[in-house]
Amino acid sequence: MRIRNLLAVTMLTGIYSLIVAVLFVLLDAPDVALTEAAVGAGLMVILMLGTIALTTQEERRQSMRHNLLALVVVAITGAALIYATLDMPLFGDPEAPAHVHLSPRFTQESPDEIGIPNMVTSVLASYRGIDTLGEAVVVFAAAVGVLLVLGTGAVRGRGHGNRGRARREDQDEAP
Amino acid sequence: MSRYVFSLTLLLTIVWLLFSGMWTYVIILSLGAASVLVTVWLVGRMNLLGRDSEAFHMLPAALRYWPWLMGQIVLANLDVARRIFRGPASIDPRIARVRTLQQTHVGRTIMANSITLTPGTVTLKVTEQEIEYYALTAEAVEDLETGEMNRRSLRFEEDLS
Amino acid sequence: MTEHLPALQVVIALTAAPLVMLLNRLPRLAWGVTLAACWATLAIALLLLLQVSDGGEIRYEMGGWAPPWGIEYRVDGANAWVLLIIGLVSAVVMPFARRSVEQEIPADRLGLFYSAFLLANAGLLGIAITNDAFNIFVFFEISALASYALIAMGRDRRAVLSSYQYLIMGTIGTTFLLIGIGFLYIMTGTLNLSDLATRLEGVTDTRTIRAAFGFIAVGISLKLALFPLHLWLPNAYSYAPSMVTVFLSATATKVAIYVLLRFVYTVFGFEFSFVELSMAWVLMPLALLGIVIPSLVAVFQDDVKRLLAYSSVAQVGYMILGISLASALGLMASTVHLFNHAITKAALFMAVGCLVYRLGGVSLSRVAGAAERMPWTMAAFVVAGLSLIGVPLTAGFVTKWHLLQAALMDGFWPVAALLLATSLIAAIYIWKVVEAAYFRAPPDDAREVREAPLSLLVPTWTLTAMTIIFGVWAQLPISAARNAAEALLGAPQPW
Amino acid sequence: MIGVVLDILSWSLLMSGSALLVIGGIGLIRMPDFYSRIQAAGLTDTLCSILILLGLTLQADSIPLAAKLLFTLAFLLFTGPTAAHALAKAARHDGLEPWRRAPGGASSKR
Amino acid sequence: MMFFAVALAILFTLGLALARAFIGPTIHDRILAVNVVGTKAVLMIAVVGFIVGRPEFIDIAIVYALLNYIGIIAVLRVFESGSLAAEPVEEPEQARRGR
Amino acid sequence: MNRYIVLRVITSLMIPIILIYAFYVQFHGEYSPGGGFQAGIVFTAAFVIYTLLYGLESAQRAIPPEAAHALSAIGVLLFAAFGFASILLGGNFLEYKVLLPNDQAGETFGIIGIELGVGITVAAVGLTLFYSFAGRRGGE
Amino acid sequence: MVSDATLVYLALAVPLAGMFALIAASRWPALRDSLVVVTAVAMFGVVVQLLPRVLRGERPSASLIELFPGLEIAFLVEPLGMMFALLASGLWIITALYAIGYMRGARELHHTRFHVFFCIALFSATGIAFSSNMFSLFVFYEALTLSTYPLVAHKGNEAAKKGARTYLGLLLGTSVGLLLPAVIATWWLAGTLEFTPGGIMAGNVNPAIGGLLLVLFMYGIGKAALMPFHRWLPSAMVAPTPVSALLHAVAVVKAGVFTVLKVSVYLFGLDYLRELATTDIILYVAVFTLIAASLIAMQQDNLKARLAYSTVSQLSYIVTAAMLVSEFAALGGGMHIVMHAFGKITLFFCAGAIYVATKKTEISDMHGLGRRMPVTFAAFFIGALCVIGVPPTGGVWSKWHLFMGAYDSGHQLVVLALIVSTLLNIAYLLPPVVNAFLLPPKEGDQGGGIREAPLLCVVPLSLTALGCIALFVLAGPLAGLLRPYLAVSGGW
Amino acid sequence: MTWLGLYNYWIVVVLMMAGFYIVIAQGNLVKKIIGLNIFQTSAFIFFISLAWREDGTAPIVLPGVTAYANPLPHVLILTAIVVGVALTAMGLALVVRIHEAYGSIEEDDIHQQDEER
Ligand code: NA
Ligand code: NA
Repeated sequence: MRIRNLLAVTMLTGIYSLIVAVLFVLLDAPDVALTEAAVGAGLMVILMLGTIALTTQEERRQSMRHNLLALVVVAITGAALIYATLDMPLFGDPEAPAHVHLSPRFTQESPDEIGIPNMVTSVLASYRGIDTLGEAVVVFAAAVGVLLVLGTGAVRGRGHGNRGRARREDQDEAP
Repeated sequence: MSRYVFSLTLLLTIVWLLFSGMWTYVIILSLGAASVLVTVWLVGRMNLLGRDSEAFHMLPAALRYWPWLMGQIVLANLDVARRIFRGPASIDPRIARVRTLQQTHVGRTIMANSITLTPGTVTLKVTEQEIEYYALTAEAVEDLETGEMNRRSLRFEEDLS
Repeated sequence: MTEHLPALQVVIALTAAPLVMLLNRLPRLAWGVTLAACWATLAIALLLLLQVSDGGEIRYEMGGWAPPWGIEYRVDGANAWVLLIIGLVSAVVMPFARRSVEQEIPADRLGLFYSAFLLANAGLLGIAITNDAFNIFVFFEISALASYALIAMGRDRRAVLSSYQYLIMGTIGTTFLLIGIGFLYIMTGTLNLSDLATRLEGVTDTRTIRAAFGFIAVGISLKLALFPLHLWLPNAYSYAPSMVTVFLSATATKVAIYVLLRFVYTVFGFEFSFVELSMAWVLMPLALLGIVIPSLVAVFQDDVKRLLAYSSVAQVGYMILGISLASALGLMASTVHLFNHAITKAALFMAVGCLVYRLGGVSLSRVAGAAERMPWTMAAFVVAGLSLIGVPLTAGFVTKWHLLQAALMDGFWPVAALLLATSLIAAIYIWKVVEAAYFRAPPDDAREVREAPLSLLVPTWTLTAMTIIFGVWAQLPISAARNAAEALLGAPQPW
Repeated sequence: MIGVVLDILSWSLLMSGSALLVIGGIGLIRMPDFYSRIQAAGLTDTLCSILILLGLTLQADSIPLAAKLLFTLAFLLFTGPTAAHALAKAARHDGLEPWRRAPGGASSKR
Repeated sequence: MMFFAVALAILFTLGLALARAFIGPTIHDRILAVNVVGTKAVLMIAVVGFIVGRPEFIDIAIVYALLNYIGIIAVLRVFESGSLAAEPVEEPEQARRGR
Repeated sequence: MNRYIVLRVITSLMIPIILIYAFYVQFHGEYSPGGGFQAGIVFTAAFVIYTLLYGLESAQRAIPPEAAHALSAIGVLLFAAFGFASILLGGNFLEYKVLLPNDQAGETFGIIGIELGVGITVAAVGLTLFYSFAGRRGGE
Repeated sequence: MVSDATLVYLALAVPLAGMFALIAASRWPALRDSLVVVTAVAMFGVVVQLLPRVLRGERPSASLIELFPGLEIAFLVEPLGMMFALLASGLWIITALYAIGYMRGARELHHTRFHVFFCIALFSATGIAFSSNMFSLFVFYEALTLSTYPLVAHKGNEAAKKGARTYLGLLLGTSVGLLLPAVIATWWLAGTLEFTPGGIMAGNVNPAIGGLLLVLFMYGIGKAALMPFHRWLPSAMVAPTPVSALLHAVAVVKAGVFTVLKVSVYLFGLDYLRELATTDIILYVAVFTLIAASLIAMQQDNLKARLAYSTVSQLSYIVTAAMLVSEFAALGGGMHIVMHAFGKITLFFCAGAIYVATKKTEISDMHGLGRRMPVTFAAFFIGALCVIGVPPTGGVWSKWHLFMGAYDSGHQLVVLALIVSTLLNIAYLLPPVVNAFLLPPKEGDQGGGIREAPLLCVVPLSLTALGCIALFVLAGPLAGLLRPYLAVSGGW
Repeated sequence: MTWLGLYNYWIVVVLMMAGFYIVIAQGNLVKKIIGLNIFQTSAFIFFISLAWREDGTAPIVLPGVTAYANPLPHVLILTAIVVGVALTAMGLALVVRIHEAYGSIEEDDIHQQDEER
């Protein structure tokens, strides 16, 4: 089934994010869920809408090119992923290396070492503070990049807003 | 203006305290105070202070209006649920208009939202004089034309001023 | 204060970026701050290299948290070498940038541009210095994001398109890397590279770790433009602003190669990578194809920038070839080529930048006859070109010498022959440009062209001179490269 | 004692909310056109949300939690109809006509 | 246990709404379905919070409710006028006249 | 009279609540899910909906693009400042425990500080991105 | 007393200094041209200073730079190199005078560029002559290739660019593709690249690999123009005549055979060479080249092309000399470098003079020119005799040694080939002179106004022609200079 | 929930590959980015799954509880999500500019235009 209107696609993407966010709550990752909801259903949707507003809503017919090469690449990658899972610890296993190596310090000692109950915040901001500085810089880099590419979008000093773009602007008031 | 600033500050403080629940942490409380002030300042910059509505002092009027609306909502819900079971044969959709008695944006908004909130009808367009709405059944149109909702929301509006 | 050098190495550029962005209204000042940050970076890189030149290493605990719980920065012979390359190129490219960038970038975005440059720079530095697998990913994305923006600032509309393509390919690459890191984490519970190396020992026979190796190798290969995953590179380098091409061509793929080396040698270990997984037998054919095909493609390019871009893909092939020889000498040849190619290609692209500055474009027909009006620029191009070909007494020769020796030592005669053949192809494409510039009449509509300004020529010739200096006094890069190879192999070598 | 009463109350609120929810979902599929489906959706947006969130509030063990649950409810009640109205308005604006019963059918009742 | 029942009911409705989102047929149907999915997800997150024993995570539901609303309005805005920003607002005095 | 009566009334009621909620998420990240990043997005969301209903010009009057740009840089600098302060006070980069006499208090203080930096950056960048997209007119 | 190292460096520095002086003086043609001559004279002066020391048995040496341990740019002046350096720098003086005259007379452009690269070429040739190890030699060898490219492409028209491309392609191709791997393999196998009396291979490299290396070396030294890699030499004839004269009769081609001799004697060692299976193969390739090139030369109507193929043929004499693995032949090969140089440069000078005076390039157009340009054609005659090996020119001595060497080592077939080739030499070199003096001018060719070329052209060619004759007498001292090189190489 | 064994990972793989296929095979530049998002988001699920433990709860201190989900992958994915949205913003900005330059956001159209030049 093909959905050709990009608006619809955007919204479905938002839904995907949302479902993933619910999944994250189920997997005991509330911070990630909150972020995924905020990003996937919020910022991402807004940005896509902004793009669609500036480009086009309709996708051309058959822009999906079913090519064999893509299929092969995807199949190989998928097979490699499945292959990788075969020797993994079972889902939820408390004895998995991920739960016995670094995790105990974060979950048992960080509340005393840092003094705050949210371990995710402790790890994020303190143990791995430089990662988070990097994260802030990535965000900042996005601003720099978009400003370079698209400009500031300042409307002051260039007349009135987006009147020129709006369609059927005034019909609404007609009886 | 200061009336709006005051009621907004109060509202925000209450919301903060309810959400936070950390009423003994000085740092959090002071951060909260700062947050409230910054929010009020921003709302001011956005020109929203006392613009179309003011949440806090709507409360008494809302408390009077809501129980009735709740009743309507329950009735409407049951009606629509029944019709869903019976299938499309049980509905007879139409678009209708009702004259509005309200004088303000807020009043008309309450009327419009009340129409929408009760399943079976949905507001399509709001103008100074009337509200155009879609109704699932003829009965729904009749209900609205009795003017009960119109009167009650007008009352709400009068309570506000 | 010297104990904080590892942190400052990255953080100076990282914090200069927002500072410079604030100075968007004062482009000259923004440039000055950027320049200062780059020079400080170079100074720190030099100090670090000196400190580890005896084969030692420096460890720095970010946030005061001991590894593997916290993120650790670790400097040894290998990454000090890479840090120096980045520091050097950025320090030389900034003086070059002022005139070149002012001509190519709108005046109201100069501060933003320099800010993005610093971010790209800081990202690369961070990748090189950190000892944490996930931190590598973060810095990869910082540099990538900034690079996309920088490339998109090219004047041709294809710049934006190639930036987009780079973004898609690059993001696939980093996502693969992330997946691989995830596999490593699930099997070991750690992210610190040294800790990973230790904890992997018990689990290398699992399918998960093998797959992790594959995903990491493929992901990084996308970033380093290993044939046939190089498709993004020629466009990106061709249409980016001159200064960006200079910087990225000299540093970005080098850092990616360093990461590959780090994973292959330090994390997975020589035994696992080369003996158990026979990595060499995958890498060598790709390296050879990656040398030959792009070299041939380069011969048929009409645009000098694009020609050099394809040459870059081929040069990546040389570096990978050295790795695929699976010997200390081969590894050393690769690490010395990281440096030699960086200065050579940067010098070449700077010369091209000079041409672009005066001629507006660098198609062969536009470059025709340029040598007479721009003798110094073209002379730099010729000298650096000779280094690219691998003529003796240039930096390029030092690489070829060791690479050939490594190939012969393992009895790869055909490989040696192919290497030489591709040097000749390099001679052909460089000579195409030389011939056009020296022996063709300028186009009829040629504007009155003068030699490039000193502010462009001096940096160009600084690097050009380096290709000679480090081709003649080769002990310096060679001992540093040996040090790097020993750091990666984890043991002193009988050179 | 109070706990048991609250539990039973909350139980019934949650169950009736769930029932409404399912009916609304079915309506979303079964109703013939966009406007009528809005009504089905409204079912799930209003009373159903009220029932479920009130039911949950009765299970809350702290004031902030109860406050947040009620806030969520208020928020849904504010925004739900607003969004529905905006949707319907846009559809109308776009020229979408409501589904009509075949002439001579039940509509002749009026 | 009862939370599971509620969650199942929500899941069921989510599925139906998702189906509607895919079927369409009009863009309005899809937006409506998305809105339903959004609001039901809010309930879902609230209920899941009780299921996993950490009901205080209702914060996530609130953020989601908020963003869902904004998303719907934004989609409608773009669909209607092809632009994210509204036309410039009238003078504040005019706005206040209604009061 | 305008075409968004209902939306504007409801939304203008909500905006202050959204904003205070953003601050709540910002400052309770240590105790519950949330933190600077999520708060920043919620903050941006408030302005997005404001723009949707009142126009870009109004939004840019409330928070000018230049201010957003500057704040996005300032947030990062604030974050980094905590790192440099740690160095100056004798610790490693971002070693917050040296910031206050008590280790635990220092850590908490540092975390609140850098989360604020993240929050400022994310909110400002969110606004910047939104302004850039919403205010873009073809082929500048 | 100037130290050895200083003299060696000075010999290399003078042409470079001259180059910078030229660039500085490029705006004043008269000054620039005199600087060219001054540089050439100064360089010759420096090189001559080294001669007595070499004759005394000293080996002036200098180590410039060490790239990395074991790989260095270093110099050591031994007899063969001394001879090559003297030859190149000495003939440069004459060529410089000639070039100034030619460039002006033929109205060529870009004089400064021309002289600059000439300086670099001479610098490189000197470097080759003095290199104390194969790596240094290789470096200067490549430098020579690169610096002569602009000279070959000098005219800048399509033909020149095409010729230059072939030139560069073949020389760079063979040196990078074959010589470099041979060098690296030698370094890796023998552990050194030092030119050592008696060679470095014996005991380090097994003869099977050694045989392969020999092939790589001999074909890698493309400048020796062994078939089928000879095409660059005729291609290079698009260059202005002074270039053909000095570079493609003396410096470049002699650098090639010089390298062949150095490699044979100092890397392989004659004794080791005898053990190799491929030595004879190369010998017969050289012999084949020698005959085939002569045959091709006969069919060329373009005078410079004919001379070029003649050069291909004559170079093979020297390669043959090396592959005969006979001390006598090797001495002959060394001497032939000088003899052929004088003979061939005279012939090229004459060809240039004819072109400057008449714009004629084809032999068939030159009928009857002898009477109008008697000096030129007389010199041509002497040069031809020297190349053929007829008394009273020096050429006879080198040929004599070659014959003897071939006879000594029992290669009767080679003796026969040398005789045939000499006859062919006569057949392609003498007709132009004979026709010029004896045949009437072609119809429609009034020849009006044709006179001898400018003095700056005529004087040099006369000087080199005299040199050819003088060498008949000076062959003794020359052999004396060269003998130590053989003494150490052959062991007798 | 160890009874789930590895199946849940396989579902994640399928999702990832769906996204990956869209990235490679889609000709629409916006959809490509959407594909990239799905690809990345699915990878995130994988990380969060490996952080989960059946006897644990969310990593925010709960009195009396000692077993918590591993907070480290949560932190990594928080960062990765942020990185993802930054990349998306950049990618979309580029799409806008491509549309302005080429009048299309379909890969085929765009390449065709560049070839024609
Ligand atoms: Na209703
Ligand atoms: Na309704």
